[in-house]
Amino acid sequence: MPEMTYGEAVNAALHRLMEELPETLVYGEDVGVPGGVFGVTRGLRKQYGERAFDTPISESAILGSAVGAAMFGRRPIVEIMWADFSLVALDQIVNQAANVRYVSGGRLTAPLTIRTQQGNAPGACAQHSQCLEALFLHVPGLRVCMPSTPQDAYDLLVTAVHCDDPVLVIENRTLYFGRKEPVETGGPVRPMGGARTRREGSDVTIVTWGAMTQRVLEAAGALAGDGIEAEVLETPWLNPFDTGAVVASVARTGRLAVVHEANVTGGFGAEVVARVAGAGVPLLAPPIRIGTPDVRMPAAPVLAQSLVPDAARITGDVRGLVKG
Amino acid sequence: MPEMTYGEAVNAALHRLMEELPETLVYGEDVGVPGGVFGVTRGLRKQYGERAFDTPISESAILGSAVGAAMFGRRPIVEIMWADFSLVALDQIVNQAANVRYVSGGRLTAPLTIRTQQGNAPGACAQHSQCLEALFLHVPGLRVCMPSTPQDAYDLLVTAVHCDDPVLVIENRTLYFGRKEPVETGGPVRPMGGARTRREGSDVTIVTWGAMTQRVLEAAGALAGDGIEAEVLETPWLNPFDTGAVVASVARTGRLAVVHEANVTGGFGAEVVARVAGAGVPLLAPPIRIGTPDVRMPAAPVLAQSLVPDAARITGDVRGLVKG
Amino acid sequence: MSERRLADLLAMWRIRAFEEKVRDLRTGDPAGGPIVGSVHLCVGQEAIPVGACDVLEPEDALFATYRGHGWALARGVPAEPLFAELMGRASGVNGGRGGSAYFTAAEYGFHGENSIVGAGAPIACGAALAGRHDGSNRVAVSVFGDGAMNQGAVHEAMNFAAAFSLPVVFVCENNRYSELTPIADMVRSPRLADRAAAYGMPGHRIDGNDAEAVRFHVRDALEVAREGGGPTLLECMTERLVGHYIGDAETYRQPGELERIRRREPIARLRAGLLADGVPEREIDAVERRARTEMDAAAEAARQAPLADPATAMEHLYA
Amino acid sequence: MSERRLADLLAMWRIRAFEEKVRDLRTGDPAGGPIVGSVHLCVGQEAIPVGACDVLEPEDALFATYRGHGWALARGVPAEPLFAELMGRASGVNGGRGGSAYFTAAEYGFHGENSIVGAGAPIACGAALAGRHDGSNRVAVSVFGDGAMNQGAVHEAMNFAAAFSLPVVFVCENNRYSELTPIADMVRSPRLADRAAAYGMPGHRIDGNDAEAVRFHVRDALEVAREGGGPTLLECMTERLVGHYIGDAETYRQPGELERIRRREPIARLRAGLLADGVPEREIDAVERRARTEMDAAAEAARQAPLADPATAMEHLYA
Ligand SMILES: Cc1ncc(C[n+]2csc(CCOP(=O)(O)OP(=O)(O)O)c2C)c(N)n1
Ligand SMILES: Cc1ncc(C[n+]2csc(CCOP(=O)(O)OP(=O)(O)O)c2C)c(N)n1
Ligand SMILES: [Mg+2]
Ligand SMILES: [Mg+2]
Repeated sequence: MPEMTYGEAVNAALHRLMEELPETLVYGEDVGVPGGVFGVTRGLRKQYGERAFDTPISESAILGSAVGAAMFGRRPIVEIMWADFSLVALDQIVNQAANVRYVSGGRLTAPLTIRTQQGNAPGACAQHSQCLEALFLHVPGLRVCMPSTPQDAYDLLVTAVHCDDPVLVIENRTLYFGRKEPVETGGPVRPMGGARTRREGSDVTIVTWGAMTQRVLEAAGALAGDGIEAEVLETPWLNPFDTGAVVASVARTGRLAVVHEANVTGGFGAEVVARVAGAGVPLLAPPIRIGTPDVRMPAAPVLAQSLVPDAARITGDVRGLVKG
Repeated sequence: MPEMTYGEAVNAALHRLMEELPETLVYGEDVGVPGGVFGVTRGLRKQYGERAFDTPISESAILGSAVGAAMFGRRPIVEIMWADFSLVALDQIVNQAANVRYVSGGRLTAPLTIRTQQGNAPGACAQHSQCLEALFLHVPGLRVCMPSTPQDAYDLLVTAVHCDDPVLVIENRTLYFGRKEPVETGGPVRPMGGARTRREGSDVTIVTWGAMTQRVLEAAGALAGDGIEAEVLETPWLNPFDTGAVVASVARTGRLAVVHEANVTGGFGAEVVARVAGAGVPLLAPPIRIGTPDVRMPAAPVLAQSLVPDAARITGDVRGLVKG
Repeated sequence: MSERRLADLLAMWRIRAFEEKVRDLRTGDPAGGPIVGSVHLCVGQEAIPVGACDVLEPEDALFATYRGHGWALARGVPAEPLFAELMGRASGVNGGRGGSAYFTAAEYGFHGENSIVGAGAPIACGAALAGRHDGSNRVAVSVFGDGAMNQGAVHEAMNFAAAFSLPVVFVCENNRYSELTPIADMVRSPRLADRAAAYGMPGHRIDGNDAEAVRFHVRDALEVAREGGGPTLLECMTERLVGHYIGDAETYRQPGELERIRRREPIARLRAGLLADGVPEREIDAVERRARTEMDAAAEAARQAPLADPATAMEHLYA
Repeated sequence: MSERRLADLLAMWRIRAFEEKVRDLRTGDPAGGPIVGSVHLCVGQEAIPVGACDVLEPEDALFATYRGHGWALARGVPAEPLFAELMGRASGVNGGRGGSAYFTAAEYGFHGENSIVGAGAPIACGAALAGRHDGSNRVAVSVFGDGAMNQGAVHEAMNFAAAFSLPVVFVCENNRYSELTPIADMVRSPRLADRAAAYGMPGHRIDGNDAEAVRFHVRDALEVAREGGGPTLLECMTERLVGHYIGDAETYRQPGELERIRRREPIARLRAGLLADGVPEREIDAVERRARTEMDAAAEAARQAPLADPATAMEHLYA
């Protein structure tokens, strides 16, 4: 198996999709000739010409044209450079893309894929640091996933583009240039949904997604040092969400912690807790949510680091949950 | 006390605010000379001239200019005709208004009020029916309220405009022309936040807000018929949210149902359930959420009525919660 | 020659008869008739869809607004399933899911109304973009009002189409009002067609109350687009003879305004022209009767059909 | 006469020296720091802020972009708290909360950078609108790039300002690239100033590498605005001599492009002009030395200051 970084895996998936699906188009700001500000769309323009192109700084035109092209048989894969920028054109995702199939009773469809990336990185300002998955997860008709490994970065994108509905793939720029890992490419298109048990444990279930997964695994390692065995469940697919896997794990461990980088209030962690509570799983302690507190994101790394959950904070909070 | 409809109460509050705060401005599409598509801004143009005016169909310009005017000492009260339309300009609310005070460390502020209205009404299409409060409640820096009575329509708007931060007031067009009720006008500016116990009960706590409140009260009446005493807690302020009042009530009743018109997944009901679960209140039964299922809103009234929670469904679900 | 003008008259009368029937069904029954909710009629603007749709090819894409009943009819969508849609019937073009302001009928080349001002313009660019890759000769027609010209999405769409020379015809129906507000008060330079120059595309202000003028300019724009010449903006001057929506008190009208605009409305004008050319009056009047009879029958049939079934309300959210 | 040009030279050198110092601090230490993250330099574009800010009144509002270091300096924000902001120090203009791309310094009449393309334009309209009601004679200056001209918010802002004759000067810094993409490929008609006509406002394409030309046109636009004449669009032609952000490989440059644009960059041009006018070379060179000395000292002082205190990170979210 070839070894790839997360960013290279996204690029490999795009090449595969352009190859196997002639109806795909890849476009967005700087994604064509320059190959993307993170180099993730490199080589597509050279290899597929007009099917990969740069656009004006017009998110409404990018997303809206993707909806229209998808209604007419294309499978556009468009990039919104930062999730924060989707807010200038959210109408096209929520009021347009998500309605096409339902309102037409399936006579029209909108099989488009929106690639974006989000989260804080050292020095990033409040307008370039938000984690917005919760907004999109409140939109029926829109599929959402958030890969954190090179293999998932590849697999989820392939699945998303093969899906006949609008799918939002939320990547993370701090992962693009991470460690190279073996990635199985060219395999069958995987089904949508499902969870990943990244670590087994009996004392507590930690549900997480996105860039937090790595920090949660670090924390789980540290917790093992104190004799606390945490089960780490990553849910790269958030819509559809694998509630069953979460409930089953919590039923075994009796404790739940949800960890995400997004602000706590109104974050998807609330939905996970509400589903587990609604399922009536008996708990040994009240569930906890670990996320960025309800505040804007300051640019100074020393300030941002004090807000975004890290392994130490996760370890401490989960220890508190288990040891009471 | 004068008797007013919900819409008249909003209008009375606007007149009061224009009177007592010379720095207020009221503008938006059709709000000036025509007095608003729902007549809610009637009389302002005549009485306050240039301080109340119509705008182009440019939500980004409306919201952005409100941010700028607020930074320079005005208190703009702008209208977004339907909450659905805010999605063409969400950037100005989330990336701009919400950041002004925090990023400048309080040297700049954005005391603007955004009035909008939302929800389904007979025949309304999927682009004119959404309940989007959950999106705004995931935005630190933005205050959010949702009045359901004429008195609250008046009081909350007065409080919002006197607030030195951006506040979103979400009204409901199905309430504008409702029953006239006595409204105390000209009273002191009420503090932000707090909950309203609309009915006392010992068997179950029903938390709700917006237009659902009326339906929940109907349901509570029906439940009383079966000997189920529901405590109905309305939370017109969603940010700040009175978690204490909810937890205290659930601690008494041992059961929780949250009812909102918004889609269930990712709705603010999840946050309410998560806070109660996190507080470790002992429950006699798993908490339930009652809302519009995860689907787009069809225009046909017969279809929409089958999706939006009504008194009958609320009654049935809560009975199930209590009787098990 | 008067053949085509009689055909235009019929097409316009079909739209007007449809709209007037809708108005009666919406307001007739105080209990809330077979049609409820907000409805936007295009009475007075019929010449634009009639002239434009006459020169569209089946493969072309058409995106209208919430004021789109006339565009759907002109594009060939039968009246009965349209009435049914407005009445929330299972037999509606969208089974009642779209309603008056947001229905689609792709099988007839009508790719939908849109009730978000300006949102259809970028979507139309996508339909045109798809044509560049699917070997079709598709042109996408994007319809919107004067007020929509001030919406960011329309600006982005026009630049996007122009920069990439996409085959799009932007049809601006300038009826002088955006809801209850005169467009003249919301722009500094009232000639909206001139905005085309900003994007380097041709723009023309044309007589939107003359189906023949609309036909001529749209045909021309379609040709340019099909030959790779890119988009065109057509500002079609017209007036609505009714309110923005059914129930609009129209307090914004000037004294004598309605009388004035009735004199230049497209049907009256064409009727006068046909009479002047010696077409017998009964022949002309027969056209109106024919249209009204058709619409009465279609509305009645739609009304007889069963309502949408709530048991299906959750279907088709996902593939 | 050469007095003012020497003052311009100093103002431009202060900006360039600041930016070059920032670049060294950002790239110098591979371990990262004292400046981290994405930084956008305005090297080559100094004449625009220098010419424009020279004619602004203290009461005027100024909204720049993430490429705003030069605008802040030209507006009078001291270098030390700017360096401190970029270094995440408590002594930064925003205590480190804004960073390189999103800081404000209202006390100096600098109302902020913005790192959302185009978002500052509607906000500037609001500052102008406020002036109409607070009895001030404020004009709001909105700065953005060539690529921002294709963003919906900028379109809405220009129409809003024009329709209401708001005192706004729209300053478009056309450096021919939007990030890594030539603007020429993203618009059909490359003269962006011509877009002003769409809104019925004056638009001029001017030499953005000549502080004197910028000063002249901005002063003129300010006068028109203060007299109630409404907004103006100034397309200032310039070039950045560096990447879009620090680290940009600049693979999009044409062969010989950098050499070509270095010949017309504002500082070299002004230097040559002063020499031709007989200003002694050492006097000219002293200006650069003075600027670099100032910036080295300011950067060092900022570096000595304590980092922002995490204990304060939750403050000032709400009143
Ligand atoms: C983004 C958005 N803003 C506001 C509205 C409310 N609205 C519906 S129609 C309309 C007026 C549109 O005027 P115009 O574009 O001239 O079209 P017309 O109705 O005259 O055909 C407005 C403001 C909307 N539907 N979408
Ligand atoms: C709404 C939005 N879209 C995209 C971006 C990413 N982005 C940042 S700068 C930039 C290029 C802007 O080009 P231009 O307007 O010419 O300004 P310049 O950087 O050349 O000064 C882009 C696309 C953004 N910050 N905001
Ligand atoms: Mg109009
Ligand atoms: Mg540029």
